[in-house]
Amino acid sequence: MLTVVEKTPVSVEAKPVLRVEGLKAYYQMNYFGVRREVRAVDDVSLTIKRNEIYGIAGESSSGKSSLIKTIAGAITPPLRVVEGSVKFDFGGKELDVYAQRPAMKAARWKHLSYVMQGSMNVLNPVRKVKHAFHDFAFKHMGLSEGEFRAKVESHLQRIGLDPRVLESYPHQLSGGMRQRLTIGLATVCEPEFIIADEPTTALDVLVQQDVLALIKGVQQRMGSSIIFVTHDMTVHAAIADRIGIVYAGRLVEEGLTLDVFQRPQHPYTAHLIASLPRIGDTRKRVALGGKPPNLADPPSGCRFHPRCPLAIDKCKTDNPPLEARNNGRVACWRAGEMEAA
Amino acid sequence: MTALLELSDVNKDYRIGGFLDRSTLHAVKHVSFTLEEEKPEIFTVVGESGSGKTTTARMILGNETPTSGSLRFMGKDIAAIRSRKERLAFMAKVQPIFQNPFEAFNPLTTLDYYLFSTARRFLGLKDKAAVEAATDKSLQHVGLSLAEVRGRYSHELSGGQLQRIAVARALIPGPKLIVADEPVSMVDSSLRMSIVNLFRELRDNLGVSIIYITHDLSTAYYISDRVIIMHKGDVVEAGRAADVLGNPSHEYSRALRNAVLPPDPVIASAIIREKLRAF
Amino acid sequence: MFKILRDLLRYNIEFAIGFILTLGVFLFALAHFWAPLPDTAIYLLPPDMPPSAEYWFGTTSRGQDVLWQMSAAIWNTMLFGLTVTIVSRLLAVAVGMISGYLGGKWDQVLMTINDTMIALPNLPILLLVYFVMRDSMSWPVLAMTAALLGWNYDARLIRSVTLSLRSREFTRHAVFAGMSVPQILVRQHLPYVMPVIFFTAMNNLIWAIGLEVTLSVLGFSDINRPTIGGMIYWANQHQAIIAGIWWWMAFPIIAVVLLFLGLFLLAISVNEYIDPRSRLSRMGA
Amino acid sequence: MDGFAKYLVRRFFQFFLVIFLGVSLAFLITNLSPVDPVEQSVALMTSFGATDPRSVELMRQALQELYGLQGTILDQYVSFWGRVLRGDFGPSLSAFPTPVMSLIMSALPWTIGLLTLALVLTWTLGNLLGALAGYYRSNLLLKLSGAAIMALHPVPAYIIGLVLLLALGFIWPVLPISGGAQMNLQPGFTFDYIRSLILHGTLPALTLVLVGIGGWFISMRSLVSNIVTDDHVVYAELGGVNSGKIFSQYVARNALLPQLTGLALSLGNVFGGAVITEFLFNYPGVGRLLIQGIYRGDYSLVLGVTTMSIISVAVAVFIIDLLYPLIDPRVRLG
Repeated sequence: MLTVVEKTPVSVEAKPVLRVEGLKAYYQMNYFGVRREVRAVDDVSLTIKRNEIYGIAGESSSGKSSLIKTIAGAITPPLRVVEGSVKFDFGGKELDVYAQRPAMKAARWKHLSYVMQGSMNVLNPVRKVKHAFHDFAFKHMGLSEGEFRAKVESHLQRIGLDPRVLESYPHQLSGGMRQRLTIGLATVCEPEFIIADEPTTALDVLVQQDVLALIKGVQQRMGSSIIFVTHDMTVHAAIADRIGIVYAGRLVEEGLTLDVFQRPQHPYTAHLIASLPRIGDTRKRVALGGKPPNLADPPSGCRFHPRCPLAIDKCKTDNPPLEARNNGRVACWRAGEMEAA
Repeated sequence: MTALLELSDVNKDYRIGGFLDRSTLHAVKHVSFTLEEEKPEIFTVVGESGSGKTTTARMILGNETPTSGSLRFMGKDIAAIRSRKERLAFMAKVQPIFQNPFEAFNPLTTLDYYLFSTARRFLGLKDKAAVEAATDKSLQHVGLSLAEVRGRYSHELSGGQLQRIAVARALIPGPKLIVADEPVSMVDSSLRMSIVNLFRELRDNLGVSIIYITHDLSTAYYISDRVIIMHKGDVVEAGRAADVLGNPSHEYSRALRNAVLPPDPVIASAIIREKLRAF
Repeated sequence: MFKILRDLLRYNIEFAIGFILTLGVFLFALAHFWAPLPDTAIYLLPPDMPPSAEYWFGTTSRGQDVLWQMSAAIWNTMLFGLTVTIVSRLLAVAVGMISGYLGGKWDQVLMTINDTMIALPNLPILLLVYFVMRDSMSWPVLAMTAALLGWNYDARLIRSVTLSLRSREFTRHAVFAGMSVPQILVRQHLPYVMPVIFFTAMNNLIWAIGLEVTLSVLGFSDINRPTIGGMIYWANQHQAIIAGIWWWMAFPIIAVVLLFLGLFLLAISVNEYIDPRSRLSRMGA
Repeated sequence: MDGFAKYLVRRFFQFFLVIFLGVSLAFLITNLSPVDPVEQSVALMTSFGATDPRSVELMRQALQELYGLQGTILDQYVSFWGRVLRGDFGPSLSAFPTPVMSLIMSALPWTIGLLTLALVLTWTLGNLLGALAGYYRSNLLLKLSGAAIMALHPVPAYIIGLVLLLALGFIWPVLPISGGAQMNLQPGFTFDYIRSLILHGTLPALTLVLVGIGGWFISMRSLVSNIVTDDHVVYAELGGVNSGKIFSQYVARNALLPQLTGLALSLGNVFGGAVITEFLFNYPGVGRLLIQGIYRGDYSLVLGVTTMSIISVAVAVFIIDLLYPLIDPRVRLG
């Protein structure tokens, strides 16, 4: 086994490709006089560099899917952006997802593509696969019909798909093929940025590694940046350069993958890592007590405090800011004491 | 030793297609294993989707009948259970845990309805106080109490809590066997281990045997006594968990074992890089 | 119950309009019990009087007060419609839920019959029934015939809801919690089927009333019993339009259109309210 | 055997079942009724004056033979099928001795023409407007037209027809209100005749369109508002695919599949609307024929028209079912 990690070199000078600042996105609902506000994304700031894979980890209803949808500009009411901004930098040109919608629409697929969760249903069931490529990509490539077709075919071949799939309908393909196909579709224009939502969750165990390798390979070849979410920590371990841990709508920790796994700074992250089972190890894992927070009525102060073994009085009243520490960022009043313990 | 559950040469075929182009799908082929009554254990069936593991679980629960072979629970043929009375007697001894705790409870029904219904029907309790006492006792086993559950709806609780309530409900009639079909695949990882640990406690403290159906090798390794690995209806490997999962011998089991990424960035990223080189 | 009504009236404009329209028409129909003259009496009043202070909606060529005729007519028409709706709902729910819950062979047989009945044209069959029954045709018989023809499309909708519920885990869970089939169908499945039942009931009521109007207009019902269609039938018989007795036609038509509009608005708004998704949202899921 | 062939076989089976059960039902209704059609016809005829008891008896026998009412109920059932298959429902009583079948055959083209035109218009317009209203939810014009269409939706055909007749036939008399074409014109491909056909057809067709459009509008709008949240539509939007293409190829095309099934399922009801509309506008189709038959007590005509309309509707449903695989590749390719 290899023990040394060869990190993809990340240039420090280059401007980040994505800047999310103070982003708040809430579900605001009103049903027959019952008003509800769910703070799915609550004051999240993060930046993503060029040629970097950034993984967002979190559990169900932690707001991680809402966060990635908000970044992609893929939200529909009742989810609304309340505050903050999402800005991409494509080739030196800044693009605000919510302030420059038409320019954003034109940039989609050329600079920014998306891999959706559940590849089973992302292709139009009544049209052939080739039409999807044409609809999404043709206008960005500046090629003739024939050249375009040749380009798509060679692209598919490179990711291990028979070009004949172009002539089939989605229902004629297997789940693994469809997932490959959507990755092919997302990368055919060689965009600078790819957003992926649970890219392996629906797949069988045996093909997961292949798909992850495919994502990593395509990213390395094109030098794109990827942001992806999944609850599966092993996927983060396998392909992420950096990880952001989301709890109750907030980013509670961020750092290099190796650091997060080996030296977690937030008690929640520490617990998450410690509870992961692995083959060859039957030592008892302790589960986290309490219940996940309700985002419509989140706990005061630090949102993790009701479940936190290290909580002190201050945690109950004051919300800890996300601050730089040890080459990463963490939001915990007792972060310093964690290492001592 | 008497057998609690005995599967001998169980086969299940499904006929698919219409009346003109029937074809047969062999979902389960020649499955045999025995669970001893005196020795409660966690018996794990590992497989991917389409391996026949869920069909096996459904046959054990009496929801499907085998095409051939027999399933005997405490000496009685499960497929021969016909009357509602016999069926209730069987269900009192064999109870299921379902995959998705949010789906296992009707979102428009309070959770206690399931608990009280079980106590009434299987324990024959009529008195409200007795029903509540039995329910509360069961909830205590899983670290909850009736006060926390009464009048609640499924959306008010977490997946982990719901799955505990489902276990508590299954425990009310005092079962000998619990069949858990992918019980933690929809539960958050921070809560997952609480369910898995609970299975251990049930085995050790209450003497309940558990058939754990899963695709997740890591938790299977963590809690199982014995394991079988199924692939396209066949049992490809069977034995002690540490042997089968720690050091698989069959080609498919090895592939499955190798497909599991460890929660370790050093090793996991190396595996992916290795794959990449092969492209 | 009162809270539901208050919520709907306050937060849903469609419901408020529909509720007021339907209630108004209903109260108006109820008033016929206090009518000064029996509703089948003819030639007791001066014929062809235009609307005035004495006869608000005028009188017919048969010497009847249009106002009181309409009041009785709406009552009778509603009674017919409700009978059809209730009977056909019972059939639709029974067939739909049994077919969906039992599945397999039962489902195939019931749905083949169902689809066959959907493809049969209702009106010619009803007319054939009327034709062979003639004078022995009374409104309850007609209502039963209509009910027998008016359930199949809705049974299919109910079946598809039940079918999807059957395969959900909470149904299997309920079985292992010892619940009986009726318990499962009523306690577990009915809340999901309810919106379909309710919505199709409203549509069915509208259809049944339309059918009554159609048949009565043609004279294929008990023409001496006042109904909306019957009033138009008599107006046609007396060539009311050509004779300029417009009020004989206009008021019943306006009344029935208002009633339809009211029922339709009620249907769509109540349906939104009892939909499980919106219910769960209000509960805070 | 592939999915397409399987689909065809299933549809074919359903088609025959509909005809079998429908025709049997027509037979049953007429045979189980307390009213004896022969006695009724005899009474009808004798009321015109022919009262010689012997000739009444002869007539009774002739009618029994004519209606196939001799022998056991099973014999009658078999002979009824024989007559259905030969297309021979005997002579019409009210238009003696013209065979019922030739009356139906001369009325059928009118009904088919009117219904096809109205149905195509209704379905296309209703679905188009419904799809637009479901996709562009905030468009005020679409909202208003939607409200108008929905307000018309529950009103019965007769009322809509009557209001149109009064409005465009009496108050502002711009359209003919009776018949299928001008009486004194020779049928043929002449300008005058076709113009007259169109003018006479306008009001009945408009009635049917107004009656039917609401249903399609409502169901299409709700279908579309569900489909716009489907993964493949959301994905296309995230892919920057232009919205016209998303609307036509992703949203509308998928929503049309259930609407085509709906079209087949609605035909039986649509036919009912046509009966009353034809009667109202005195349009020379089978609906008017049926109602006239009932008024005149013409047993063989009523039974003939009912049976033929059951068969015609079944044929139309079958044709639509055959079209379905053309737009759904999942059925076509299995």
